[in-house]
Amino acid sequence: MVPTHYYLTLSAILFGLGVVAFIFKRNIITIFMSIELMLNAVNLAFVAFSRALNKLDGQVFVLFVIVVAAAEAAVGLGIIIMIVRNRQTLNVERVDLLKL
Amino acid sequence: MNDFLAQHADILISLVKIAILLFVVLTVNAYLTWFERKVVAHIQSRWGPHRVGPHGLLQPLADGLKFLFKEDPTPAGVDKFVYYLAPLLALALALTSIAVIPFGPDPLHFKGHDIYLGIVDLNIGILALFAITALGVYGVALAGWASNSKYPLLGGLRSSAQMVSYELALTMSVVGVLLMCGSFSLRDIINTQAAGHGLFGLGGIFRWNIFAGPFPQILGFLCFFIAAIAETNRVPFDLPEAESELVAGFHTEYASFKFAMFFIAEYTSMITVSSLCSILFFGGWLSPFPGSWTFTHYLPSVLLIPFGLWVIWDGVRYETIFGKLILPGVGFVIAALGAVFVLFPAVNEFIQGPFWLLSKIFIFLFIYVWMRGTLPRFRYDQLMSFGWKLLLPVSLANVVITASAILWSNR
Amino acid sequence: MPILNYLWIIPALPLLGSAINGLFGAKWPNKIINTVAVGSTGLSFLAALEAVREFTHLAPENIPWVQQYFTWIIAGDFRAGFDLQVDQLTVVMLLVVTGVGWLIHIYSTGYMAHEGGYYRFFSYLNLFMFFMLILVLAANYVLLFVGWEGVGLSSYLLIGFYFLRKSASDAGKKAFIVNRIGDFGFMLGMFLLYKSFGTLDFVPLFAKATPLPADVMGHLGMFTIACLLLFTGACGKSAQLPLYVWLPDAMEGPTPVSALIHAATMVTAGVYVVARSHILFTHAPTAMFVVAIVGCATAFFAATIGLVQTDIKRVLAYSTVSQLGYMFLACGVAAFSAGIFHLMTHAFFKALLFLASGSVIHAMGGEQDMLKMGGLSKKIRWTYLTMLTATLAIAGFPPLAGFFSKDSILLNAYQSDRGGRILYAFGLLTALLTSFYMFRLIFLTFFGKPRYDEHKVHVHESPKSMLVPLVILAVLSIIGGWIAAPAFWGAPDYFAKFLEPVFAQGGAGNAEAAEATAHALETPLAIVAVVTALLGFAIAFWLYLRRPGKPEQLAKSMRGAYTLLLNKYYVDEIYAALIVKPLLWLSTNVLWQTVDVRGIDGTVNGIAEGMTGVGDGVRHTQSGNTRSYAVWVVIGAIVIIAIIFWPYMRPTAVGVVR
Amino acid sequence: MNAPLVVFFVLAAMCIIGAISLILQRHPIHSALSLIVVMVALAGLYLLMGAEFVAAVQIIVYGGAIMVLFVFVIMLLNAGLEERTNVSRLAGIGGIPLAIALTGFLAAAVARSQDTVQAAAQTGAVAPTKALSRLLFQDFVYPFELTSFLILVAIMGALVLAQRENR
Repeated sequence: MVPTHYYLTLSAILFGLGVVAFIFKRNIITIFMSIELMLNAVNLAFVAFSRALNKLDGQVFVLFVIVVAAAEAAVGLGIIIMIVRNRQTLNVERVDLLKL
Repeated sequence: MNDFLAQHADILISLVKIAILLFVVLTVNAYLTWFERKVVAHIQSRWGPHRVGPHGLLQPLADGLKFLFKEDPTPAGVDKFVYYLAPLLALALALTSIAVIPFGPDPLHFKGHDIYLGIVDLNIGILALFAITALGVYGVALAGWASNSKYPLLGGLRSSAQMVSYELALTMSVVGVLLMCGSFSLRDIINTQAAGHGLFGLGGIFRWNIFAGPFPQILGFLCFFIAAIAETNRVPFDLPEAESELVAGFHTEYASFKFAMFFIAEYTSMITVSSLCSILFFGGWLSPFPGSWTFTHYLPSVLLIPFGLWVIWDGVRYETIFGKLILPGVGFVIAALGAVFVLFPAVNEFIQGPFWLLSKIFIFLFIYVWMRGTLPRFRYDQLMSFGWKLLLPVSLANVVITASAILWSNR
Repeated sequence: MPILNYLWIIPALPLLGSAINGLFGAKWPNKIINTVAVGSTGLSFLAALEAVREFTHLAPENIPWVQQYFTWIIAGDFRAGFDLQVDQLTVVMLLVVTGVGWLIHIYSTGYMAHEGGYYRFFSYLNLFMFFMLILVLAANYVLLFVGWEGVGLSSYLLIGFYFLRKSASDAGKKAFIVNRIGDFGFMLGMFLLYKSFGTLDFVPLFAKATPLPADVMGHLGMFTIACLLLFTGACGKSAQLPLYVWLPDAMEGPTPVSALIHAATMVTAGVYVVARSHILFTHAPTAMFVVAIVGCATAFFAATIGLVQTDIKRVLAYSTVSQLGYMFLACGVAAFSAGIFHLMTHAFFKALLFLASGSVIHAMGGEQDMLKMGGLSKKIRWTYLTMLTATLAIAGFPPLAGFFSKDSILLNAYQSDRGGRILYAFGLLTALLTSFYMFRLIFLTFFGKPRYDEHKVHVHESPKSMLVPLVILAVLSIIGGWIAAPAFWGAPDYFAKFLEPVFAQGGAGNAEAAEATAHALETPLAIVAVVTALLGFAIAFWLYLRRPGKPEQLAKSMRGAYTLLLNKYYVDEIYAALIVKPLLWLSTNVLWQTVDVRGIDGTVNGIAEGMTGVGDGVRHTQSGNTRSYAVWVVIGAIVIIAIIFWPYMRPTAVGVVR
Repeated sequence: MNAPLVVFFVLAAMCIIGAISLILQRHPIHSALSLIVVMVALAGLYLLMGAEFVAAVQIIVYGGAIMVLFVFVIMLLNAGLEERTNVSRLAGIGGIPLAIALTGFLAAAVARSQDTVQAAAQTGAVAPTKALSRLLFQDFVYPFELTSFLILVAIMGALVLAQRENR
């Protein structure tokens, strides 16, 4: 049996790495991925708790999170496509104007 | 040594099972290519492979050798890692998906171990299968992207879009079956089909999900089969590798063994899909006849012995010496198998399940080949609109109807 | 008793008519609008008649008859309900309002036939009827105040009916604003009453008030203050000094409006309120005295102004003010029934006068200046006769209505123990003036040779719809007073008898006291009054028919007085100088320039500028660089987590972390 | 060192390595692949915790749909290597310490919370999919329907965003 706080620590570490990626990547798509990474870390925590407390609500929440992530990916990637169409770049540091 | 074996017997057994399954699957793949070429040839009124070995039976070996020893160029400017990863991914996933399929009902008893046919029996088998299929996209997509060439890229784009959109229909069309069987485990699904209440209260074939009440899954089956064909990039959905448009699609830049991997992956997934079809909708290893008709248990031998005799006769009057030597032997083996089944009832009982399952799989494979030989290819927009506007709604409707039918039946 | 249980029908009918006309009337032909307006008021008149019939059959213990329909306001222990009440006083008012109102509606259909906004006019008129009926039927001060404000509103709307004419809209505003002053006092009065009695419903309030000791003369007790405040409101509504200034200007409205609102009904609301709360007044002799003084003063004052006015309607307006003064004089000397009596008769003949003058104006094609009239008696005979009747009535010639009412007022004034003689003297003087300027009006309008261009103006008699009400009112103003006539030959005065249950409960002892000396004084005083009236007639006759040039000479000879009167004692100018100008200055220089511009705007702008400054500083954090934003997000997350896990982060807890 | 623990550490190592390589890789595709590794490993962890359904959904939706979408977009936009610009000084200076601080906070919180959570941890049971679905469709049915609306809106938004305005 793996103690719960192992999972929690792992999820904390993953989250931290996600934050690092979130800050240090310049490519919009990658930044988006790092957000997904953070979401996954949170999911891990959810599942760990649901196992620890022996209640399924955590897993239900994971499902919701996944759904939201899917929706977010659809819209976000649409936005990214628009950005690239208008700015011809994926580098967030080059996309710092409100309008062209 | 022995005690180690004793301790980790289950691990050992599964290893052995894996090895055997691998061998069988690969061989079947090889001969599937031969079979396909033959059938398509006869559809197009040709002879097909006829030179290498009698009836070209050794053609697959020749192809295999060619794949192995052919030069393997790596195009310039490809992303090496991904370029090598893609075919491995494809093949690995395809082979993994076979692992969850159970091939027979009752286990072999060997030194006090029950050895089931089939490597693992997950209680989320079908979900696992879908998970693996879902990942299957990457093989194609990455291959297309990594080749750093335009036709593969187009092929990769097309395939990723196509697979993602048909995966929905695939999953949805199965939900009906899951509702009726109430389990993710393939074994349970088959068993419920044995027990379920059949159409017109009849037994046997009428208890299979395709016919069984409360709502026959014919719609579900059609959606599933079409979507599955699309998933496996077969005609008429083979746009990722459309020769006439994209040279060879995503594997244009692949040669020799890496190409072979894609090839094997494709045929393996064909087998997987066929077995899924037969398990989900056609009662897996169940016999189409009512259990009371025990005489049908002799059907395998009744089929095998005449076939073997025919092969012998055919070999005897075959023109090449080689053929005269080989074919009678093969025929004898087949006939002997039939004889064994007749003589040993235990063996006969044991092989009933596998026999039916394999024959169903064989029929579906034949349908695959048949379609390949006859149907034209979709246009890309047609493909998309078909998938989204027809297949998905129909399978959703199927889910709704099935659910309400079940509710209505056990109210 | 059906209608008494459904009293609300009486006001509801005009409201319905008003709503229908106001909402849908715009496209309709005049006929339909007439039907709706006149029909609704007529029906409510019939309903009122029926109500009175049933009222007469009521057992005395059921009077006053109060109906509670629904609770309108309820706050703490304060309840103001939509309660209607009927007693003798209400009956009189009800009949006057609905009856005269109905006649005037009929008259208006003829008078307004060629005006624009026909439906609008009748919608307003019906609305006025509704509010007036609420006012007279109300069973508590709050609902009464609703009607009070409502009639103010409708009068505002109707004065400004020709709102394209600036003078009209100004007059409307003036009326409204001046009334606000009075209403303010009225509200304060209500608050004080509620504070001291805990209710504003008439019946319990008066019941509580009756046993209390009255304030002593010249001492400001609660009663006195409350009554004075209420009286302020009455002054506003009933155009008494010093708040009368709006009424003359109100003549900008159509003549039927002047007749209905500014002569017959609304302006008498003040008198009604004073009479209604007579119990309070009888407990406040000081207030009573004030009322008497103000009434008397107003009567005389307005009459003097009326002497020299040349605009026919203005003459009538000032006459109205002075007659209202009479009524207050009556109330002031505790002769409430006399006041109400005069209210009724005045409603008849003053409405008649206005309507007749309206008919004259109609005939003259909109001309209102008497100096441009003359010799109309032949051309418009009916108008002439009716108007003559009204004049005789108001001048106090027996046996017309005005004679009896005015006579009883003077009698009561004479009898009153505080300065009675002086009040009487002024009353008599006013009577003289009244008869003078009324006959002056008649002579200028109907006699002498025409002073207008015969070719331009072709004089014509008014249509039936206008004449019929005139005739009816004429008849009323002849016989209207006879119900009080028997007082002369000692028989009881029916009107006073009828109202007695209302006013007796105040324990107004002087009513009985009067009885004794009444008969002794009755005849001589009456004779004096008649003589006065005749005198006024004679002067007018002499000045305006015998010696037509004389008035100018007079005016020249005493120019100062003449111009003073002609400019109405410069009251408007004085008000402008004393009140309006300072107010304007205050609001312009202090409130606007200092408080608003410097203070409020300054604060707002200052804040805005401060924000701008802050923004300039903080702006640089918004570099538009997403990565920096990411860092900010992270910082925020850290802060939040730090807050949440603070208990865990305490050094004591650190030891446990392994 | 029992078998689940071994599996856990293997999978955890996969996760962390994948995440790190997500950061280090310069090409979006490689980052995507690393992320896929992380997700698959997470699915393994879910299986280890007995959340089979969640594991399957994790792979099907995340691995099979969302990440495919990412890869698809990367291929569509033909994204090249990432250019390491350094416009944001704030990120350059504050990035690492902040991230470490955040992780530290979280880890500390977890460590403190362990003994409380630990108590219940032993009774960690396998989640039967039936129970899960019952929960999902009975207790959480309204949120569930809301998510369907969310999806609908997201689809429309994606369409509006991605379609070329044909002028």
